[in-house]
Amino acid sequence: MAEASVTPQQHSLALGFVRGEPVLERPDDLYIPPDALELILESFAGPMDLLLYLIRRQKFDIVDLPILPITQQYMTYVELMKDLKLELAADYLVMAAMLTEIKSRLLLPKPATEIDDELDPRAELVRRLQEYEAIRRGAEQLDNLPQQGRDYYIAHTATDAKQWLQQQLPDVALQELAIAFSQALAQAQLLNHHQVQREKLSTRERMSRILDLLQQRKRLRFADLFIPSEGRPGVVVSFLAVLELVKEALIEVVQIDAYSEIHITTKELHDAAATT
Amino acid sequence: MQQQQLKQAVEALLFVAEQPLTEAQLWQHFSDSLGADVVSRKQLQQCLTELQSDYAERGVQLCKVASGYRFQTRAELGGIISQLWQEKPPRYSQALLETLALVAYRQPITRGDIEAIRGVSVSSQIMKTLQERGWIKVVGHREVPGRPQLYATTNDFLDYFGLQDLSQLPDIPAPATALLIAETAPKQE
Amino acid sequence: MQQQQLKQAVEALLFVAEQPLTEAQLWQHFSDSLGADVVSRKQLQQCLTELQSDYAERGVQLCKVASGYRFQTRAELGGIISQLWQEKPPRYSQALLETLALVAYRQPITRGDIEAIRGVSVSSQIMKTLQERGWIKVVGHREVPGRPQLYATTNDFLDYFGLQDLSQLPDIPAPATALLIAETAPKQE
Repeated sequence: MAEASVTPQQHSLALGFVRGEPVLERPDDLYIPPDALELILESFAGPMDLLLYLIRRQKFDIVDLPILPITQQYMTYVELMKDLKLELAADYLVMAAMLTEIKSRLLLPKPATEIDDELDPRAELVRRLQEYEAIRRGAEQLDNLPQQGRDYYIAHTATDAKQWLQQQLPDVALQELAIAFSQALAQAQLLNHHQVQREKLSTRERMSRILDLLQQRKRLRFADLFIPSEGRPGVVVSFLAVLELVKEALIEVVQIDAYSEIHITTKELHDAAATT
Repeated sequence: MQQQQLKQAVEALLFVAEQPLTEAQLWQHFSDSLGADVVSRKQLQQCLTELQSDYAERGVQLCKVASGYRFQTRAELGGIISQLWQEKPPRYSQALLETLALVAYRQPITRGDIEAIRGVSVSSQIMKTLQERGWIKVVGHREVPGRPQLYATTNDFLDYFGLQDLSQLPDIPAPATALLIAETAPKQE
Repeated sequence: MQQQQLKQAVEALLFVAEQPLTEAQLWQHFSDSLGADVVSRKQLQQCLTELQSDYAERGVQLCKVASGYRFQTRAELGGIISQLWQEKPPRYSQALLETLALVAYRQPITRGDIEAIRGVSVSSQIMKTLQERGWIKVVGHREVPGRPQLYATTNDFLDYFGLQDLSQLPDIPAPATALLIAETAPKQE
């Protein structure tokens, strides 16, 4: 496994490397290629990792951390790293200083009343080691969980469903339209001479309708514009629409002689007829 | 390798491969990863046949297409699945709304009229969009040089907004200027 | 809608969706495309339960992760499937895994906390990688001088490791004993 080469315990145990301080004392007997040694030392994830490794290797209990031998071993490794000119992180030296400090405090004679466990200078280090060990465990457990792209893959299938997609058209609310109109008017510095009002609207609608009819028929009988069922208001609206259309020069009213039927045509048709 | 395991592996491979896989490609895959004689072509064929029948009545099916086998969704589910990618409808621009409003309230109207009121040119795209939507149409030409088209709203427009006729268009929420002019302008009635 | 059809549709949707789908999302999907009351939550739940058992022994399985349901290949098949791609699946360094574990198990947590426990300065590269993978994110600041950022894991993290929520993380010793001692010891932060 690729993992073995980067995990210190496994590698060193497999090689029978570093029991006590064999590397420093007998490098010839236990030959380790410098590259491999470097790899092992570099593989520690930090001073806590190294410390934990040393404790584990000696089968010490973290709680009864024997600070003297551990400090010694730790310093040996740090020296080794220095010799190999590994880029020695300051973190390792910080830990070395901490260990030395604890060691010196333990060596100091202390009053009998202060044997209280809580004041053990190792307590903080022990706490940190325990927490670090827990997290190392967590890291291991995480790595053992199924991972996407390593243990499992997302299952997908093809689909022709996209061809069913319909284009969605924007929605507009009626009120938006009214507001847009008022905004357009507000923009216009000069409004036209006539105002838009309800009645006027009907007229304009009728104007549109007449023009629309003329698109299809080209010529309409005047009488056809009046729908009896609409009653008087309808007649008035139609009449106003015709007048407005004439005024805007959109249609022409044609009467051949005084009493013949009145027709309306688009201006276009009339002009065309006139020119031919 | 047991048939059951092989079938699971074939199934999984077909579900993760980005492209359809041919029987030959699948066989090659097993030969490369497990050894040349571990899986026979016949075993593989049997897996594929079984998978096809296993999935016959499911939401996804194993189909053989030109470039190999692949899982795909049942044809009749297309409509319901397509909703996954259905985007929210976009919104119309203010320019388009104002143009539509001007056609609605001031029809029949030319593009020039709209431009004169809005003070900016009206893009052809807007007129095209409104016509494609079926809300406005050309109802004639104004007989002036250039014979500009006259636009009016359609029945579809009325239907969309739930109106019976244009007189039902809402009153205009008058901004101060509109109010002012409306008051001073002579009444039309 | 018949249960059989609904099940097919749910199955197909889960196979084509780019992201896991929650039960609520599926239900919303059916409400939007078929109408609010056509499919009940209960029907949907039943479909999901049935699909999970239908696929229990297949090459792909229906799994529930933090962001919803998705089909994924059986974990045992990872080795054989990975051969489909040239690239080897990524392996993460001890340092990255420890940092990730700290955020996962002890969140919300500052970079300073991580450094205090690991005894080394946390490389910016690791934090960047974890954030780029979308596994951790800043969820706030601790109100101490410097207002250090507090990190937490994301749903993407849970999804990647096939978890529904943080309670499914494998157990590790709680920092309880540590706290006990920490109460008397000077604070590290």
